[in-house]
Amino acid sequence: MDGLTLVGIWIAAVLTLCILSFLYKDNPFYKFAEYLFVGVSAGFWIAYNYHNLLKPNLLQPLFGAPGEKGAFAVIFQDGRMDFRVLTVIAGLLGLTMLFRFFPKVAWVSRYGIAFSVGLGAGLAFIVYLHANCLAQIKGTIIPPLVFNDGFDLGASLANTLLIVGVVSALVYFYFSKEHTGVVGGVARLGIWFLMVSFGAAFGYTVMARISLLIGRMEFLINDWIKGTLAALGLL
Amino acid sequence: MKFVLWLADIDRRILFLLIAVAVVVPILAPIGMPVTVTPQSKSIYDEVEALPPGSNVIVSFDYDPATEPEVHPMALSFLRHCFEKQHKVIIMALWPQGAQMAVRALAEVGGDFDLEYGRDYVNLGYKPGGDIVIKSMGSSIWEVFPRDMAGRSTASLPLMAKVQSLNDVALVMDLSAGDPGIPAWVRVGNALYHRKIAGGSTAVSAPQFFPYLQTGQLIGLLGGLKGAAEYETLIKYPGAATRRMDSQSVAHLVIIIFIIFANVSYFISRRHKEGAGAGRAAGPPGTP
Amino acid sequence: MRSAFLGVVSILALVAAATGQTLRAAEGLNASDTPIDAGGSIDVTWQPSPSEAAGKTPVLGYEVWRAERVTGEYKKVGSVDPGKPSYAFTDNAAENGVTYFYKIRVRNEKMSTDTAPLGPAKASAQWFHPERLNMLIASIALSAFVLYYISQARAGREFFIRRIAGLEAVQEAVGRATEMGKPVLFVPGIADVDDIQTIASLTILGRVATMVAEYDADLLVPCSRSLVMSTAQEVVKEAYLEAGRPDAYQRENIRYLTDDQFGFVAGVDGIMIRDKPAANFYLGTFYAESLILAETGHSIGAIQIAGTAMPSQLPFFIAACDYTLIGEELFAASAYLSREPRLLGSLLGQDWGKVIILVFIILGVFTAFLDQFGVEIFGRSINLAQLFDVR
Amino acid sequence: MRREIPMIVAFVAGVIIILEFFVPALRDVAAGIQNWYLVVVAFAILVGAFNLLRMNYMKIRHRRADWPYSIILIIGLFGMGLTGLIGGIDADTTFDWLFNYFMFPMSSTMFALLAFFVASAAYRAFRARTVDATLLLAAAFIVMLGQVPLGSFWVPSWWPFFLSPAWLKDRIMEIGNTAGQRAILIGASLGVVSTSLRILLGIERSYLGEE
Repeated sequence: MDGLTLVGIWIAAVLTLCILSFLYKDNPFYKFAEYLFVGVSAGFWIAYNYHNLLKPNLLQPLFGAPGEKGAFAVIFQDGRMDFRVLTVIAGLLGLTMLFRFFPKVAWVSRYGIAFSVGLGAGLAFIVYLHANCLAQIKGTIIPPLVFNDGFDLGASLANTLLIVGVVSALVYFYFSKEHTGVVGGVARLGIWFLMVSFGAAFGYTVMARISLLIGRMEFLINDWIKGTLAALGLL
Repeated sequence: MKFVLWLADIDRRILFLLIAVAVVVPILAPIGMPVTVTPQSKSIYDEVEALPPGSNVIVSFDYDPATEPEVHPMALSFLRHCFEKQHKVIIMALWPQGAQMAVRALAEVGGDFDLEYGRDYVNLGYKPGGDIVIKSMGSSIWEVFPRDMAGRSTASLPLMAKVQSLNDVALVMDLSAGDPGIPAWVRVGNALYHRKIAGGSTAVSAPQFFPYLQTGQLIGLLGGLKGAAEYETLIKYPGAATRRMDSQSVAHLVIIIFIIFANVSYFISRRHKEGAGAGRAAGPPGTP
Repeated sequence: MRSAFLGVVSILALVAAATGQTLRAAEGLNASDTPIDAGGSIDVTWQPSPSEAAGKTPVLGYEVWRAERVTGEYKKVGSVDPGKPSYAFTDNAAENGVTYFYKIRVRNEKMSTDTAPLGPAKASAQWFHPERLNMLIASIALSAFVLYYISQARAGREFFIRRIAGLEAVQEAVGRATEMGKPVLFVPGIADVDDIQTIASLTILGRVATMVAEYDADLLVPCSRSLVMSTAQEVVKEAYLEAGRPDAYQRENIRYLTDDQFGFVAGVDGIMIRDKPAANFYLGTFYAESLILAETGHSIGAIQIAGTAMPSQLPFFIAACDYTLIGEELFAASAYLSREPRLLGSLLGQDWGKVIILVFIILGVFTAFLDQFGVEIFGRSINLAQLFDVR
Repeated sequence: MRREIPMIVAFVAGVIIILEFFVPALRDVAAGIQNWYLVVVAFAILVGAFNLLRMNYMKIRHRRADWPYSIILIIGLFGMGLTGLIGGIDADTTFDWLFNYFMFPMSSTMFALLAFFVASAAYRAFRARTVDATLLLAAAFIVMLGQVPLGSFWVPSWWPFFLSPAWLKDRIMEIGNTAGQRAILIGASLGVVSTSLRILLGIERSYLGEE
């Protein structure tokens, strides 16, 4: 292990312990890590967005990349039309966001916001209707009594329960009727299915969460403590 | 009675401490609990066993350091199994950091076998685009990955000379921590090119892939750390996942015991003093 | 064309025979516009040269050549490796509306043989995706329901809406915070404004902010996206204006922390533990951070109201919060809180959508059952599931 | 006018995206404007960063509680941001090193806090107070038991397979979990579709703020 890595591991270990200390109670070590984390991660995403969004989606199409002419060069030097020049509109929409710095004209930023919201609404309309609605309906249209070379009791029970579960839980989401009488009874069954589903998902996720902690603890024990001892020649 | 009430409203930091102990002790002193193997893991193992030696297998590394504890052990034991059966392994990544994870995995496993780069395995590196990458691999892998991770021409590698498109691949193993990952391979690799797809995923994502198992779009699935430990058991090479399962078992046990305590104390305290349940009603709210 | 093809082949065959070798041309060449695309591409397909299977000299590959006139100058546009039962190549360099002619050249180490040119083929963009007709019908039907009931609402029709416990509690939570002299915390999720759950959340924020303004409490809104922060500022300012208290609006209480998921949680946890809000709202898109927020919020004794349509996070909110809006309830919330007829109307449209879906599921289940025994109508399977297949 | 034109912008952007699903010919147009969105996001983050800086600068200037920590935040912001902007963000850069040893450990430890919080939430919530709570508790209990080797340890050989935790867990996940999640997905999709529609038609416009 080289010196720089060892320094890095010590920093990582100290920061890990700072965050863990939050479990006991709020304290200056957590506060230190918290402020550092917010700052560092905000800086991270600024640099990331510049390199992964702004550069490839705005700067390079207009001004060119190494070995590739940008739209401006094509238009003004070669005299040909280049549709990448439309990216200018994106730049303008982006610039409207900067008007938020000045409260008097902050409303200009609504162009950027409205564009983003509209785009998201269009995309959500299609994506949700497709993947979460039609595909899920299709998955529920299954035979309640299954015959594969004779009656299959196990599969039939599973399918019937699934169908009853989906239908009753959907009734729970019915808003324009009071949940009384038959509708109320079915909705009640729906809630039970929802509760089983939540309990199951909770129980199932416990393992993934414990795994994360194992990862951190192994880092502290193996990389930090054992690593340092090994670097000092004690292990 | 006092104890019961204390237990019902215990300081959660005591619980935190017990969880920490439950996780740390088995790391320091492994117990070695046996792992039962589920059919969905066994079917991946059986598939690799059944392939004729020298078959081409793609391993797609679609995870990053954040999910390393769960997914990386799967990569290690799957690679180990492939190399044992002398299959040819083609590594690729749909996640930016996946290719690095593959380099680490090869460093950890490769030493135990007599392997030659380009003949026994290749690392094609990362390619952004998810579905589109897989779709293009259906017509030509050489075009999607003109060069391998080290910058060598893909077509010139002896192993890849025989693998021109997905049609030349016997099995795809996707080690996935999210999107793009298993769904992309199922949608494109299986639906369009009829390749056999196996998957390994984090425990959080695993339930959403069960329907694919039902329909046979996935031949098998390793779910979370448990799935990784199962594969280690199958290839008889217990490693990190089996060790970590000890921590899992103990931590689960702690939580289960506490749930039992909570209910016992809840019932005793309720009988003792009607309606004196500890804490605020935290049951399933929002419902009548 | 066919005679020309035979002619070329026979001449080449003669030449080859004279030199003692043969390499026969590829067969069954076909070129046509790529179906269902945005134009700019032509699919070229062919069968292997008979020499590929039989030949002693291995075939090295096939080349696709293209010209704009049948007798024009041919240029190579691509190549394909041998060894397949049939070949397909997509020429992505075609311009829409231009006529193209193609020929395939097969090569071995010694020679190459061309097919006769084939054409003309034209690339074009398609204006409808026929396999998505079902999505179109579903979109139109659902939109029609929603718009019909919105118009009914505008015309003055009254709608009933069932009780949603989580929303009844909003007023109580804000009131309690005011009594205790503590702030109200509102977290609008960690997704950006292009996520509809965020928009639903910001609409509810408007209602909550009006209540807060009326009660004269403090409202803290930490955001993990700049666009969400900007939008939230607009929404809250408007709410304070509506409540007649524009002077009480404090822009700096609606603040950005970081785009990073866990960096954001670290920051919000800090705010909770130090400002000790008495009412916490978590509404919108949440991922793993849901439980970190809810458990920290519980430890400071706040009333917590959560709502999300993320199925993976609902269990944690259910377990750790006092009230949870489940899935669609999040989208019903703005209608419920405002009682605005147009919003209530669209809710009724959604309900009719559900009725139709239930009818299809129940009928579909019968057809799926009958389908097992091969019941058909007009020679087609009656299983309704196929109607919901979208490509 | 301050609201009408933005509403038209939203409408046009959304409708193009919806149409593109049905009209293959619009592919390039739709892809183009989706890229524009990324540019808007990239600009917007500057607004956020400025807000963060301003808040913390004010805190330092007015010596409000915890102001020294704000200095650390600003150092972190500039340190990480400038390193990445100037030196690049690829593997083996300084940025990468800072990510590996500063940001990653904090991020994954914050994430790992969940291991503790699932325990405390389970302890508090999983009490058999009502039928609903009991179902929640029972499902979670069985699934947790079926997840770990320990769950199948004690099961004697005569025990019927359909009462073993591992078998029950698989069925609960397969049936109960799927049914509940599916109903949520279908219901929520209707909510999303109708909200999208209201946004595109300008019925829902609270996001635009005051007149």
